[in-house]
Amino acid sequence: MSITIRLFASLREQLGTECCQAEPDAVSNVEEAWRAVAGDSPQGENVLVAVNMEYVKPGAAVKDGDEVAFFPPVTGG
Amino acid sequence: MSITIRLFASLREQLGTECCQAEPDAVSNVEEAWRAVAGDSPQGENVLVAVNMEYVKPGAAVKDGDEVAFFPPVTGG
Amino acid sequence: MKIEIRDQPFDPWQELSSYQQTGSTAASSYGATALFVGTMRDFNEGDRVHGMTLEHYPGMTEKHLEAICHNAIDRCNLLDALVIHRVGPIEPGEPIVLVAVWSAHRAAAFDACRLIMDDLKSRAPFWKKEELDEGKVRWVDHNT
Amino acid sequence: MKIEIRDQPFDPWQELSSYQQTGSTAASSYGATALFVGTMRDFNEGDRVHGMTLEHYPGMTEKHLEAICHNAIDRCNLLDALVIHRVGPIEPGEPIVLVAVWSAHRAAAFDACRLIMDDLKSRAPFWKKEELDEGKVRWVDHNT
Repeated sequence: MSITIRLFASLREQLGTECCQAEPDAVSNVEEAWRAVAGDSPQGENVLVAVNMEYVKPGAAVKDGDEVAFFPPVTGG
Repeated sequence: MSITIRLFASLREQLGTECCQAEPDAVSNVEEAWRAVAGDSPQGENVLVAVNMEYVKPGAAVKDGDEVAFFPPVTGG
Repeated sequence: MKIEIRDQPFDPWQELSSYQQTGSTAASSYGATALFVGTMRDFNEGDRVHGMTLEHYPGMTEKHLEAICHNAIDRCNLLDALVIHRVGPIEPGEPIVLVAVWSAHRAAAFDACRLIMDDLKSRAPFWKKEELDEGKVRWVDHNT
Repeated sequence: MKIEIRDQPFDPWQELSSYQQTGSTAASSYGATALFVGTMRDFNEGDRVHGMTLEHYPGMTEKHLEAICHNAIDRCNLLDALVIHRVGPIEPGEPIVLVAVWSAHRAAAFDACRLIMDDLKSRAPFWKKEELDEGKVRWVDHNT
């Protein structure tokens, strides 16, 4: 298995990718997931993070098979 | 001319009338209008009063040509 | 703005559809529509209610509904408002009142719709008489 | 309860009419219906907006809208709730979102409708990209 990392909206455009896979060996929390997809780019204060479609706090753990998503503040409705 | 006195809903049923005319000589305020239509029956605390379709306070003046209405608390909507 | 007293059943969705098609509000400018529909229930204060008759004070009703809507339009910066209220005999399940408001912003629309309903319930001269079991009738004595 | 993500324009009044005809709520028991329709405006932050694209996070959107509705149903003692939200390209004047709730009481219906809209605006993963004059595009960066 592996970890799926997804990006949405402006973040997807800025980083030029919408989905990538990471090895569970290299990614054990959301910060490591961010670096796996964004390298040294700072995450930015307003970025929201979900693991398996639930919002999580900074530092949340990530395990093999998880889907991690990063996105800007939501603007629906 | 004369003063028109109207009653609505439960008040209309209790007093057995919906409309009557009163002489302006006998009615110069809403209390006198009440007595003209209800005699000695007490007005009751919750009764609302309108003169020319605007709510008025107890003691409000009534003049020739006015329409005075008495009714229970409203229950629309 | 439209205020209407109806003595026949109405379909709120059909009314809204028709009203918006009149172009009373520019479709792309309003942003937010909030609305409330009050429907006759078949239960009140623990009793089965089979039907109801709504009495009103013709003239004063329209005058106060207009004042209530103008107040909401001014206070909440509304673009438009629509109120339809039934009178006469009503069956359970039938709509009694429809209040719809149009605004540029969501908060204003919610506030205005609630304000109109609260004012209507406390000030507009309507009275409900309920038909209960065994032919008994009862005037509703206060609004909740 | 119904939650739906739509990639085509919808008519809120038609949707409400159809939904109520399914008999999802007993017509004579609910008493109060409150609803909100959010429509695309042709102006935002001082700029003319010619169109918009709504992106979402499939799966998470539905999951969160369901959680938001269940929360409102529990907290406000609702009988039923309906949410329809557009995604994809949208033209000015088209409805973006419809939230409708059914309750025995007016206050609960108003509270729940507002609660669902507030939660949806702050938590449901949707993002708007606006098309401005001269082909410029702009992500909306916060909700009001």
